[in-house]
Amino acid sequence: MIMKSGSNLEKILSGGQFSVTAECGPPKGTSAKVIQRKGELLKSYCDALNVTDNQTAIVRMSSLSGCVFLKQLNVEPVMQMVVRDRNRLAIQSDILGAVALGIRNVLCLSGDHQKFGNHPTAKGVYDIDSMQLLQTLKQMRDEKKFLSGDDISGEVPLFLGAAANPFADPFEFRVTRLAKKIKAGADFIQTQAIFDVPKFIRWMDMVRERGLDQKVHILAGVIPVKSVGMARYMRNNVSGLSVPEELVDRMADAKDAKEEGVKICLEIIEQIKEIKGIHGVHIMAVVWEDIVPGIVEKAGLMPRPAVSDQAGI
Amino acid sequence: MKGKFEPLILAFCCNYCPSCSADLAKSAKLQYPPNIRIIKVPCIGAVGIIHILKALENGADGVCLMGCLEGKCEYSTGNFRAMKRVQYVKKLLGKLSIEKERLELYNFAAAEAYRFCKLAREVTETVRTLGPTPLKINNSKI
Amino acid sequence: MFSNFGSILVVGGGIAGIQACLDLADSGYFVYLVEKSAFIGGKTAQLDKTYPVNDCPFCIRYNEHMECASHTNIEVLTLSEVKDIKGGSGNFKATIIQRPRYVDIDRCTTCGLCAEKCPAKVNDEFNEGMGKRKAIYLEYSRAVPNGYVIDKKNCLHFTEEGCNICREACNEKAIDFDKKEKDITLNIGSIILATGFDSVIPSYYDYDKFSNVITSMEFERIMSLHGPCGGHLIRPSDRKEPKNIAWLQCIGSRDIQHNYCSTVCCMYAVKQASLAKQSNRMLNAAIFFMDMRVCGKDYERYYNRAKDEDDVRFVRSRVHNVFPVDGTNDLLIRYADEQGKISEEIYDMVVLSLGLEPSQDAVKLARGLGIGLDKNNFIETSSFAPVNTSVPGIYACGAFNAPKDISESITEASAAACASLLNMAVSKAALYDESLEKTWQKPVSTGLVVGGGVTGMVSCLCLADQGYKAYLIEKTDKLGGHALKLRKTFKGEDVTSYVKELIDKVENHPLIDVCFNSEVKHTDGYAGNFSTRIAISSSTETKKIKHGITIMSTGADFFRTSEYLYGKNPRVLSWFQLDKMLDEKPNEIKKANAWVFILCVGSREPERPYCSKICCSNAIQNALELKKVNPDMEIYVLYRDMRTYGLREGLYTDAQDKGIVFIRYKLDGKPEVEEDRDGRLKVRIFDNILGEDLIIQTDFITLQTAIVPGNHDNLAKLFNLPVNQDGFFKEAHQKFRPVEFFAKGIYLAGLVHSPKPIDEAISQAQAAAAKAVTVLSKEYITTSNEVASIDLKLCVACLTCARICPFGAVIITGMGEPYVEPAKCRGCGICVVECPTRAMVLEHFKNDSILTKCKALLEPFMGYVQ
Amino acid sequence: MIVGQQKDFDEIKKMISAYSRILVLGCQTCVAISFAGGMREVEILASMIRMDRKMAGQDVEIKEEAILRQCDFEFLDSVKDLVAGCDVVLSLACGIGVQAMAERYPDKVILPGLNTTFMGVTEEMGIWSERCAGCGDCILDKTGGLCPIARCSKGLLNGPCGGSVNGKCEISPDVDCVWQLIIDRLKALNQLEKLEEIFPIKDWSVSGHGGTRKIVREDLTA
Repeated sequence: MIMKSGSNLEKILSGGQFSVTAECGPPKGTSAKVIQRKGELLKSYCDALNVTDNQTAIVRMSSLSGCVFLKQLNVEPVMQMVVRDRNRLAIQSDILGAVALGIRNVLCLSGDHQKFGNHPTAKGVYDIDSMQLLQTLKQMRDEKKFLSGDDISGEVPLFLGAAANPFADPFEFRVTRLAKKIKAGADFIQTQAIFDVPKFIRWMDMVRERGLDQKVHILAGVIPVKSVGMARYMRNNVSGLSVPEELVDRMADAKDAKEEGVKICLEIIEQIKEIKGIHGVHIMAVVWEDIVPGIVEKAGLMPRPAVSDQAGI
Repeated sequence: MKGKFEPLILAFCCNYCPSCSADLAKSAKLQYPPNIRIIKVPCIGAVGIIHILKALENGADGVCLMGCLEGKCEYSTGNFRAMKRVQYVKKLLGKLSIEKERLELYNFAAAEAYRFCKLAREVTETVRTLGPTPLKINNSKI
Repeated sequence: MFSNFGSILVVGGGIAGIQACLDLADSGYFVYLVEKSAFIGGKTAQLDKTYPVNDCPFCIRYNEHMECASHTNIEVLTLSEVKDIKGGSGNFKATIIQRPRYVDIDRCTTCGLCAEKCPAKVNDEFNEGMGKRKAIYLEYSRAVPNGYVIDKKNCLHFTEEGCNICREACNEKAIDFDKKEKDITLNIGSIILATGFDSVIPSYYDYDKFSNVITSMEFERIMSLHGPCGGHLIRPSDRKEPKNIAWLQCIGSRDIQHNYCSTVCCMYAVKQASLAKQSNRMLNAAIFFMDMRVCGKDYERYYNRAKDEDDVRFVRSRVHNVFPVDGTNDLLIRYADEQGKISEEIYDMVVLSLGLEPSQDAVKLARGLGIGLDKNNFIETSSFAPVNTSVPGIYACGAFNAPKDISESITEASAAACASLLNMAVSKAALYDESLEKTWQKPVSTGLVVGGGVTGMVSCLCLADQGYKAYLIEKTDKLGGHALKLRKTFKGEDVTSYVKELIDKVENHPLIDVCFNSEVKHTDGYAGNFSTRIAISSSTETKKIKHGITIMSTGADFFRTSEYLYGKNPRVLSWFQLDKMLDEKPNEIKKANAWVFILCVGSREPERPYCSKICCSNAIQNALELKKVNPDMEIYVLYRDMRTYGLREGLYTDAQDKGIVFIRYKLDGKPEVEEDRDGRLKVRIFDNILGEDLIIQTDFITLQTAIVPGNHDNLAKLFNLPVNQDGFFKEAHQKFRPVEFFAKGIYLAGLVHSPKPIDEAISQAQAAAAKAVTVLSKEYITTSNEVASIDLKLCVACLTCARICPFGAVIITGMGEPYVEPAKCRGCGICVVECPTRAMVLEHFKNDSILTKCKALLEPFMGYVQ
Repeated sequence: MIVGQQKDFDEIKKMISAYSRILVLGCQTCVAISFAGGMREVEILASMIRMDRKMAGQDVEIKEEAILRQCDFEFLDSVKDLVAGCDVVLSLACGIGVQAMAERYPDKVILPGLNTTFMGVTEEMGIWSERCAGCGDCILDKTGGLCPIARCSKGLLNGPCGGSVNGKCEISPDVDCVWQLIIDRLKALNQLEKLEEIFPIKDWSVSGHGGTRKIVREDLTA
């Protein structure tokens, strides 16, 4: 099999195995410890860890450096990259550096609007959009050319990821947009967190109808909910997230909210696993990374498959 | 010699209900303070921001707009527009550090002579308490 | 010059009489108004405020009073009565007896010196005997005609010989004691009786004995700013502010002598109580009533507000008696509540909500003319010709036909004007003084009527029969609307054949053009000159119609409920289905053992807070029909308030006599309908009187579903017409201009205005036509205001004026040039102040002049500060 | 149309504080239509300044005038005398007008009285909204006549992003998601297939990122 990047994630997915990824947010500071601790914690439970890029438009340590720390621990990173903060020059140069540092997985995103972050008056760059970012990286990898057409020296082995939100509007167009992302170069997809499984199933039906599940690896996003407050917040305040009322009620009625949150998360994973075309799960345990090992274990996703040649070609 | 302060209030009065109330007050020989000077306008909606500002600029201690009751404007939306304009001018007055209470809009039915007199007295009292318009006080210094 | 032959005689100068005069005069006919008293205005002038808008009726109607007195086509004969009428329709000879005023109106300046000097003090009947006036007097300062009058009965010149004080006091030499009573003979084409009502004089509740028991009209005068108390709410005995007031309803209504409901008392009591509460929040205001009959437009909201916001207490009860409380002037009320429990409460003041009855003089006059009266002495009219009396050429409007409120009286007045014009014998006076007005062009003498139900058809016929062409726009392929589904009116008249006849007349009238399957696509213009495009579904082309007026009569819809198993069980019927069944399947009715009517289905609910007005009467009417077919059937009527207003009360008493069972339910205790396995129906209802749940096995259930506004959003948008909170069209003034829109030349009639029975819809249709004729009959389209103009040098075609004008009077041409339509501009000046480039000008309201005025007014005051 | 919004009065006050002879000069075209700079606004602002100075006990002489367009030099000559008679011109024109005035009267201080906000339409009386960003390379043919550059918060060419909910943008429920509108429109036009293609990366050089833009039409020049 010819590998595009030879990354751990790529191997597992193309080997037809169910993969597990998780999220790992870098610190709002200069210490590597946070990321190292998370890396150690999740190492044996996940196939790769996503390092976020100024997530929710709040300034944090760069995604690239977070990825490098993980690599040092022998953990495979997925570098997230948003188009909000970089123009096409910065993007391409950052990618060159990342590849040189051994990073193989890149998740291409547009990024939350700067209005929501801690620098709401910042100028959003959005020189190109996430679709075009995928195209750019694919071109760099496959044709070894910059956007300008100039040649790149050396290989650019990348496994390209993109996000998909089955719950944002307009619903029908969401599948079209997925198809566009695949056309633009997406090798794998990590979806927005799923709470509304029936709606997700409907979306996946449409995905399969167009045969898109054959062309891309879809990893379903899940979030373990820690409290009823969090559930309500997500229901009310996060655009493009569908949190069913009964879920909020369950959290509200639960004796032990955390336990209930994990239970819900496991139930969702259980249902997701059954859906044809889902190749993995992406766990976004926002500031609750400690729970991930437990979830992976209880979901029967252990042990993680060993991959012969860790990272790199 | 400085005499007792008598506020001067300019009232823009819609020709319909409020004027009817005012006339009725007169014909019923009800007393309202002479401090209120009435300019009749075809509709309270015909009073612009500039008119209110000019009244103040020319030395009025207070300005009030008297329109018909909500939903009762002879011209359908005049009193509603007046309400919005008064809110706008109040913001402008804030910028000038002129008390917003110097400007008020009242809505009248046609036969509220008593209320007309009562409000006239109240307005006069409010403005009397506020004292002379800041335009006069400071101006008299030079 | 014109001949008085064929003039119209209006008897009664109250609100209805004045309205009829104005409509006729504005349409170019000459009218004599005969009024018994010295001033016009009638009972309405005595009212403090009117429901449901709380406007002062006097202020709003003042212009109309003045216009009536000064109109070139109206001769007002005050202090006059009809002595005799001979002849017949088209050629009446009326003899009027006019008593002298003794004051020359043209000379009197109402300076008041005469009254000041007059030594004779008399109880002031305008103030219901509270307070005094002199023997020479003016009812109130702006009374019309605006001149004093001498009350001969009390004048010392006549009673004690020789007093000449007033004559000497008068600087204008206006007083002449030698004037004599005279007879006036008039040639009359048609007669309109607008004689109004008398309050029922109560013989019980010891009205005379206790000073703090007052009548509703006395309360109006107490509350009135110009009344004897200057608008302060005080009680008569000690002139102290009362802390507790009780209103007692149905005094002289719904009793053995008066087998009818006076219609207006519930609303005026609600009005009085809530106004009293608004003047004193601490007041305890309680209304003792049997059923709260507030079934007019917006009345339910008004009642809800009184209950919820003003905290008026509503006590469903029967009052047994009112007793004095020893040692005080307070009153003890003993009453029985719904369960029959007797309670007593003490009040400072008790207001008797007096019922209405036809005035005795009027009854005498009507009898003399041979006009048919019913057992209560109201004029006998047909639902299909609600203002026609039994004598051709004589019409009647207002409370003489049946008890009714101001807006309905005004509507009927216009309707009577319309009907009397159809009496072809009246000749046009055609006398206008238009020299003061600006003239533009001839109006297009064609009417456009939208909606081909009964209302629309009647309007059309009224126009066409007066010689105006009329277009009738109907969206379906047949005329008749909902009336096609109705069987009978509450008086038992056959609706089906009436509608058939009406359709026949409309379709065959040479001046009526019916457009089926059509709707309005676009409209433009102003009163006298509209241009409307009609799309006809069968054709791709649109039809352009030029017309002078528009009448909206698109009707309403019926609420489609999902409650009470409707649509699930075939034995749960709508009222139409029952109507149909009565006609087609009497055998099934004969087999039924029990029948349940559920009222207020969809009406008076939080999402539809209005009463549909016709359902109570319709239910009882049908219940009685069922009894006729099957006298053994058990019939239950589940209701919330029994609103058989006016003469419909007779149906209610009849139904009770026939053993129909009435059970009241509350909004939070609606009946529950279940079906067993065989589809048999069971109704569970909590009976307030028994205090327990009843279970009724029934064969059929009829639901009296609400009347809901039709889909007229598009029309509202096209014609720029307002819609009220409930989705019905909003008229120019709820009380005084019921069939007009704010925009001139557009009228409304029928259910598009609010739910109403067929007789009221017909009178609105006639009224709208009468209003329309005032425009169509004009020689020129006129306007008397200043209109805005535009300095084109400054205009940048920003569209502000076009966007902001409430009347759509500014049009911007395709080339960007604005134009003010003079007939539409009302000169309000709203555009002038907003024009961003100061291009808009209103001659009488120039910016500069207002600023100069502002300066001038402020100038002399500068002195105060120093 | 260019839409403007008058600057905060405090800011204007500070700008003109050193001057006592002021010409408030309105512009009667675009910014008049958006109620920021026409004669109406000139009168209001002048009155405000007069009152403010009066209260501070300072003398001020204010002239009020408005001309058809401040962005055309020919019109600017008509106020020559008024300009000469004042210390400062407070221009209520858009940024173009202010600069044209400054260019025509190089010796005079010309101050901006308003912020030039955007190019847009009057949605209804009193409400204006942005429609065009003047990017110099119109793509409306591909997006159903709705501009994602001016109207998408992120300026996405391949939207909508995951923040689109119920047709609204994630930044505010008051802001329409233009991509939803684009999809709706193209659906109605039966052209939804246009969106199957990935929109190419945009050339921003013609949008002002390539330096001040200028158009020369040889056939029209002198």
